[in-house]
Amino acid sequence: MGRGGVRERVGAALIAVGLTIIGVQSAFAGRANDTLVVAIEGEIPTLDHLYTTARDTIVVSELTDDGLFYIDPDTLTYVPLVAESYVQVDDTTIDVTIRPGVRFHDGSPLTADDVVYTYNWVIDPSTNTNRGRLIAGWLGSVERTGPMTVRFHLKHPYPLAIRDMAFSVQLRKAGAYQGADGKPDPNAESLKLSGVGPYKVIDFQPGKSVTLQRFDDYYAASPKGRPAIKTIIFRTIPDLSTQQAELVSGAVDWMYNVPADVAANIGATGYAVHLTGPTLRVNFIPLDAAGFTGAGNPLTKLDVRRAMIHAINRQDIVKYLVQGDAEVINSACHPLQFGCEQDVRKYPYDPAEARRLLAKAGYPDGFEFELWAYRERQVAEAIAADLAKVGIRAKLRFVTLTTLNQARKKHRVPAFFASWESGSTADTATIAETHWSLKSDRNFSNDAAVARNMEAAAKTIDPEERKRLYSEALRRIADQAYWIPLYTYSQNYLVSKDLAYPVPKDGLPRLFRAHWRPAKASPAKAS
Amino acid sequence: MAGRPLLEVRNLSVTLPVGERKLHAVRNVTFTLERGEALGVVGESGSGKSMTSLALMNLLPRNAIREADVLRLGEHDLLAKDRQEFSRSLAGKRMAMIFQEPMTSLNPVYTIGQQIMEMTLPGPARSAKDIRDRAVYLLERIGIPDAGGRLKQYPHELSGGLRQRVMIAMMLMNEPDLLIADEPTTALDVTVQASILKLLMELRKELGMALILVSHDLGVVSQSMDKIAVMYAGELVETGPVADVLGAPQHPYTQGLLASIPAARDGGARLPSIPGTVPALFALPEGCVFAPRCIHVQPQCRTIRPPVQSAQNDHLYRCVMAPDSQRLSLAKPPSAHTSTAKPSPDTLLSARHVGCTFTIRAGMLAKARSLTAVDDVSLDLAEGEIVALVGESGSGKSTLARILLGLQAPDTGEVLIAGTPVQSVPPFERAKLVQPVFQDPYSSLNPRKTIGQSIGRPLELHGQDSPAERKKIVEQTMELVGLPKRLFNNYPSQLSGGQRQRVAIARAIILKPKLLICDEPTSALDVSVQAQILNLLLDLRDELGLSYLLITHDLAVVDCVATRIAVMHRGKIVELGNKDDILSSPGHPYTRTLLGSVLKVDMPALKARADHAPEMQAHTGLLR
Amino acid sequence: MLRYASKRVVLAILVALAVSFAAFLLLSVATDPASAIAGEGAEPEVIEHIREQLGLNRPLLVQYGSWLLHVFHGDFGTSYYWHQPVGTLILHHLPVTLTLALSAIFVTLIVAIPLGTIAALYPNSLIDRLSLGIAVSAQAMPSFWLALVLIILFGVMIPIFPISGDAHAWNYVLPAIVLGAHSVPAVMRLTRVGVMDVMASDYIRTARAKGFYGYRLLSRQVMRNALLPVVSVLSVQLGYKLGGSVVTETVFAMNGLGRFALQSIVGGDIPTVQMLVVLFAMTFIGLTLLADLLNAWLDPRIRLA
Amino acid sequence: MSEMDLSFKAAAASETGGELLDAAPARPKIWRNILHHPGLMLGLTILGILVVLAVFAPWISPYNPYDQHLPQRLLPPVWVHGGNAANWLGTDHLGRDYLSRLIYGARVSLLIGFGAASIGCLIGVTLGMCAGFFGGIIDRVVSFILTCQLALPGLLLAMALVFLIGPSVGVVILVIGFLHWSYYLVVTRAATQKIRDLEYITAARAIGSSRLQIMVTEILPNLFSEIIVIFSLEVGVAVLAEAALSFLGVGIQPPTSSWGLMIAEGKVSVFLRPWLVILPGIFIFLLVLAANLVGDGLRDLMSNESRR
Repeated sequence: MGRGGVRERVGAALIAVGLTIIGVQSAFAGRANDTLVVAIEGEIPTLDHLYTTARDTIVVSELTDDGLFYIDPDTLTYVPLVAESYVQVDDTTIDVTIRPGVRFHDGSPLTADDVVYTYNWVIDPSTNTNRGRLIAGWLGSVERTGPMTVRFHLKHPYPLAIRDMAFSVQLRKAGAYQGADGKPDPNAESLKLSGVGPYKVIDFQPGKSVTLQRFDDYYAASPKGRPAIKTIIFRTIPDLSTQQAELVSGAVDWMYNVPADVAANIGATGYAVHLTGPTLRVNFIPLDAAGFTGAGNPLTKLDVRRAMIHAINRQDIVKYLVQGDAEVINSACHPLQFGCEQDVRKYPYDPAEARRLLAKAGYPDGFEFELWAYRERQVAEAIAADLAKVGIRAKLRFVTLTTLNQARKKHRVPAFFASWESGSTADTATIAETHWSLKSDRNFSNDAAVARNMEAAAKTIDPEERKRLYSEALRRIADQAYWIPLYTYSQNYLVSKDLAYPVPKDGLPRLFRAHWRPAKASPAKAS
Repeated sequence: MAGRPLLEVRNLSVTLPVGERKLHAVRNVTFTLERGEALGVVGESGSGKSMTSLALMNLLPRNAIREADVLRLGEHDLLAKDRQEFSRSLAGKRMAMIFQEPMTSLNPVYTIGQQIMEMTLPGPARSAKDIRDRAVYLLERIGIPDAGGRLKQYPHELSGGLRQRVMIAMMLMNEPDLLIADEPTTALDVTVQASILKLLMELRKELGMALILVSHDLGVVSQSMDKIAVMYAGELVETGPVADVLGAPQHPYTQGLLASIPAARDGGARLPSIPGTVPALFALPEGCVFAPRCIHVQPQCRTIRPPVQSAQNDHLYRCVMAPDSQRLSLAKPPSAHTSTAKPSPDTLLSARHVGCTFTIRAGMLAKARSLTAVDDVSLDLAEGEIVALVGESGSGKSTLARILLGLQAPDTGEVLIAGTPVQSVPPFERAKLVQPVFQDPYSSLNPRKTIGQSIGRPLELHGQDSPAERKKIVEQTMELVGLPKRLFNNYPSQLSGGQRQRVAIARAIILKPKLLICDEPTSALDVSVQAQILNLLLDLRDELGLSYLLITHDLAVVDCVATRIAVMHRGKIVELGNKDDILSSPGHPYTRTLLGSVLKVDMPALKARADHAPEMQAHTGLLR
Repeated sequence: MLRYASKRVVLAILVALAVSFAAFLLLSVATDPASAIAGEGAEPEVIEHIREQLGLNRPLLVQYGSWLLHVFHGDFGTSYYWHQPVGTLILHHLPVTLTLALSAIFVTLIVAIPLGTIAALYPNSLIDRLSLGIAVSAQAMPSFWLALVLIILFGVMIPIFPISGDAHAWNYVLPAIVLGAHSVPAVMRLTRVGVMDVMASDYIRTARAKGFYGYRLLSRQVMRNALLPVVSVLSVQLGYKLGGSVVTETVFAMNGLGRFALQSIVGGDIPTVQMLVVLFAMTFIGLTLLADLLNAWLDPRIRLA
Repeated sequence: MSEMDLSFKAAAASETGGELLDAAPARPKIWRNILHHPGLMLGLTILGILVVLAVFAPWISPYNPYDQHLPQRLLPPVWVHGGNAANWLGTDHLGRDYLSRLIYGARVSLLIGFGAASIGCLIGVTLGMCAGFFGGIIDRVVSFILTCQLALPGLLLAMALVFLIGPSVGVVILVIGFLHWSYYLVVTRAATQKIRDLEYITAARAIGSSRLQIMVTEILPNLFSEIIVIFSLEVGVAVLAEAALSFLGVGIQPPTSSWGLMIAEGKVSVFLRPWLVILPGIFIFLLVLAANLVGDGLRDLMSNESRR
């Protein structure tokens, strides 16, 4: 056994030890034992989606909770889920019949009482659910009209009632929030959840991981269909390069929110499949037309705002930086959203026109302003560079979201790089309300007419009337260039080669539709 | 075996690389030592005496080069053993060594017991209990009270004297044939010094152990040794029985050393001192190494290396001059004028009932202890007078000095300088009245400032004169204290101890103060350099009309320069009076013990001992 | 001893107060907790309601005062973000950071002390220069860069160690190397200087005269004295590491105090940050006290001087 | 009687015959030592190159680091297939020339390194000297401030300052400087305590110099050797701190380029475009390495100097 022999043996032993460890790790994930490991960047603070808006909890909630209705990922229409059918009795009353055979994860059946309890809990101001204030805005009261039927009394005609029931209210068992000492305990469902969704929680490490398992008694008639994968593990890996390392080494099967270049590259190397899909998120820059940050500041001038839109080469930014299914937008909403008028004033990329308008507005050699941003640092830099070419010096201030909100509240932000997902809802109301109501600090135009239209459109359910109101408001917004409309956001996924994952139209991942590809060579039959 | 001496050293040389150059620290040292015999190796700092002892114990630094024709202890050839072998077989067993600094020579983190008992490993012959008993026996034999209890104590809990005794006990655990003591008493107080030497002599006789005592103090060597070896600049210039060498010194350097020891002098007479300083030998000298400083120098001294001549049987010296020719030891320094200036009646400094106590919070766990450093001291000093403040370390003399300098407020009493209380005098005024001179030449000058800057700083601070004028005054003052002008831009690190002390004195006198308070100004210097500094102080007194408060523990220095003496003991002045009365008939018992323990070169006693030859003491096997 | 400890307790309380107030002030100025809780897509009324509910509109002093009052009753408040009492949250994250910090210090010790000692015994030799070179390079590398390199080498190419997570022991190896490497140079230099000074001291010369040599001299006489200064530096280093290393915990996806502090600060989760800051203050003071006690135990001069 | 001092260089040279030593002042000796201290020379050369890069950036870098060419974004360096000769080291996410940004990055990193180290030095040395010299209450107050600073997370301070004053290199320097003065304090305080009781300080008081004068003229010059050593080490620490802050998104603001920010941006595609992280990493590595080599070299020099 020469000296060399010894070294080989030690080396081999080391590798063997390594493999056993890693072996344990990777066998854990992937098709072999029917476990889908999902890497997410943010932490899951609680299982109860009524009490958190953390970015990734919605993806978990799609698996563990069901609402009365459901947004179909392909058609983006509202489809009955736990509800079997509904009738719009009149402007302010909706009757809903509940589907029989729906069970909670602890086995008990779902009845009208559970629905009534959930909705009463949500609209009760003292329970502080994060969507409660909004639902209470339109929902007056809920009453049980039969063992499996309920009636909703609205305060005023509200077109998005069904959407809110689908997106904002996850059903809970009656008495779920009854604390041990009888007092209501909002945190009752945060650590162990009993939902009605296709997956039930078998292990939860706050901030670290959530392990879900297929709920065998899930009602067969559900439009979500019968989930194909047995176990899904959500692992919080805050660093994107670490996520890639885990993906490449086989310990992770699914990643989303991946920057376009990275996704394209890893896809090209064959380690994983790169999928892209549209989302309902749009990116834009509100300009301080109303002069909150200084009465006579340049952004209050219409010509200046128009010049700025002309100055930015949005086509190149989308083509090179955003890539994927992103496209330039001209109106202050997402083209797929109901009521999003596309026939509005357009501002093609024209630096000469921009300089002319600037001179006309009295700023021949440009001006300086602060452009705040909290995400997509490269796009913000590209925009700043384009503006600089026409003399507008954008001093970029890259801060955290909470700092931006604080500064905006104190009216120190002349313009900021904004992004809005409209709660994955294909209706202009979900973007209009928050940006144009005079009470919102995101409204930089203070335009009473636009505010009136937006509010009226959210108070009538007549589709034609809503379209007229929206198109009138959106044409004025584009004409007054209150916003620099940028582009729709494209979602990039990196998915294991063994996994088939249908991409949703609205960017909200539905992992219950994922299933393993039939293993070509491997003997094990895909279940 | 009986014929050959215990220790034989022939042509031992040590060279040290310093940067690119080579320092020949020790050259061709040859001597022998019989069993039970005591050899005193004497020389000023830099003479290579410690280097020789370290060479014997194989403790030279790694890059030092040790060569010798013969280096033998008993039947062990020291040259043949490498470090490992030497440490295992001889170090601490057949040969042992104690060092100068008792405060730092014991390992601070182990108890006394641990450090003593680790000398001998328990083995078949010796159980752990035997070792412990022997340790206790040795500690008691060395004169340490409550020896059993001491084993558990740590070094920092003992005084300097006690630690030195522990060192001796430790080194005797394995009954060595040879004990080398390198300046064992230099760092100790006079009274403790005497007892340690007495102890070494008794042990030598009891154990029949050979002893090499290295020291710069002729008094210490003359009182206790059989043979003496005088070294100068790395060479052995004279060896032989103590009585012969000291009684009738043949080599000019030995004669110069003996003459420059401060002893009783009348009034202002200057001390004879050997001019120049000890050279560092970076190149092998051709002629005699003492030639540059020798008053009998002849032309051939500079070219040919002097032969070794013999005055009597084993009294050898390396010099061209024939033995026994009566020679004038040192030229009489021109004593300019005996101090005619009678101390003028008006008092310059008067301290009334000065008292000061400290609260010491020593360790983290130790309770606060209050210590009275100065207890009701009253002292006057007239213009032109030199008052000596004598006392051992810890007697409060330095604290008193700081109070008199106005740097520390006394708890009780007050100090007046030229009539005004020192505390209320504004700093600049006070600076013109009194200035200090300190003991350690290393820490009394700022290492980062040149000599010119240090001396000129007081003028610069007081904002007098333009920079050019300041430079001129500084140069004048340097001249005054005997510093060559070319040292103006040098750093303290490039000067010798003596020169540095001259800079400190120059800084002190540049503001023309009336009183200098000198705290042990010469005790850190060599004998010859000491003499030069004392002469300088006397010159300055005559030229500038300065008066001194001289704080020292060295009675010889006091005897030489002081006009009045104040003896301090535990914070009190126990005796005050003019010099001659106190030295001749000390009143207070403490003064008597102080005077008694001074080790002087006592010529008559030496003569007497020289008559009966050192017979072989029977080797009393007391300690089997 | 009691007097000494009581002084420390007073200092601890003062620091805790000062630091928690500073943290509170900085956070309320720089972040808007309500919008953080409401989330990115929240409507303005929702944010306003949350602000009302948490009492963030009250004047700053009143808010801090009420927090202080609660603390005296032992209630450090619930996290805005996690809806759990802050105490349990920290206890949940503490073990990870504690294990990471201690294993990092272990790495530092087993690398720095031997290297430092060898460098001192053979000054300016090849080993001395080499070890200094390695140590300085480890420190010169940004920690997330070193972490990535280790992940790629030992996580992906030669899959010996798991890449991220803090489930079992193997997860702590790479992060400990990254965190430990950072303080190797400081400890190594101190050991080198310590050993050199001790080797040149009088009591080592005495030890040589007593027959100690080579390894026995080193282990018995030198090391115990040489490592005294290292103790206090280590306590400060441990303090830093117990503060959690944000970068290492982020890259290795470990649920330690470092990343938890980062989120709470960025998210404006005031009660959590205040509790964390008080905890860090206590840790530092505790560690310096520990260092003093350790020094006293090791060095009798300090204990009973 | 220091004759027994074991470090024979010191004893031999100073004690035995001062006259023989050449009387020239010490300065040229230091210069000769620097030349043959390999580590120090290497450190100084690297630092020199980086300073030259930073100062002459506009003339050295081939392109303006700020103009973007989106079509040519993420080009690999010339030695990787797909790279083109126009951009030797390729381009970044916005098509800006990577070599130019690296060169301009030197400016920011050096500015931050030396700026922050100086601020830290100023605070740390002043507090350290006062604490060491006066002791008592001042010493306790200083250690109170030190403990508070250690307990407060740096990120919190950085975020608040960036929010209040707005993002700029100046703020980052201020933040990092303010967070890294504890090392100075500890060392200065210990050194001052050692010097405070030496005799030349008492002599200085005796000639009437005030406490402040003593601190500035007598104590400070003796601290220079330690301060320089720490300063050079802190330059490295400051650059790494900036990289960490940029990594967490609170450091340098775009479009300025700093090595730390470039790593933070390039990190996400480390697997397939490793050069985006490796190139700035090497530069940071070289700067910090140089700073440490200079620091250690000076320490060796100073320690020999002071012991002589």
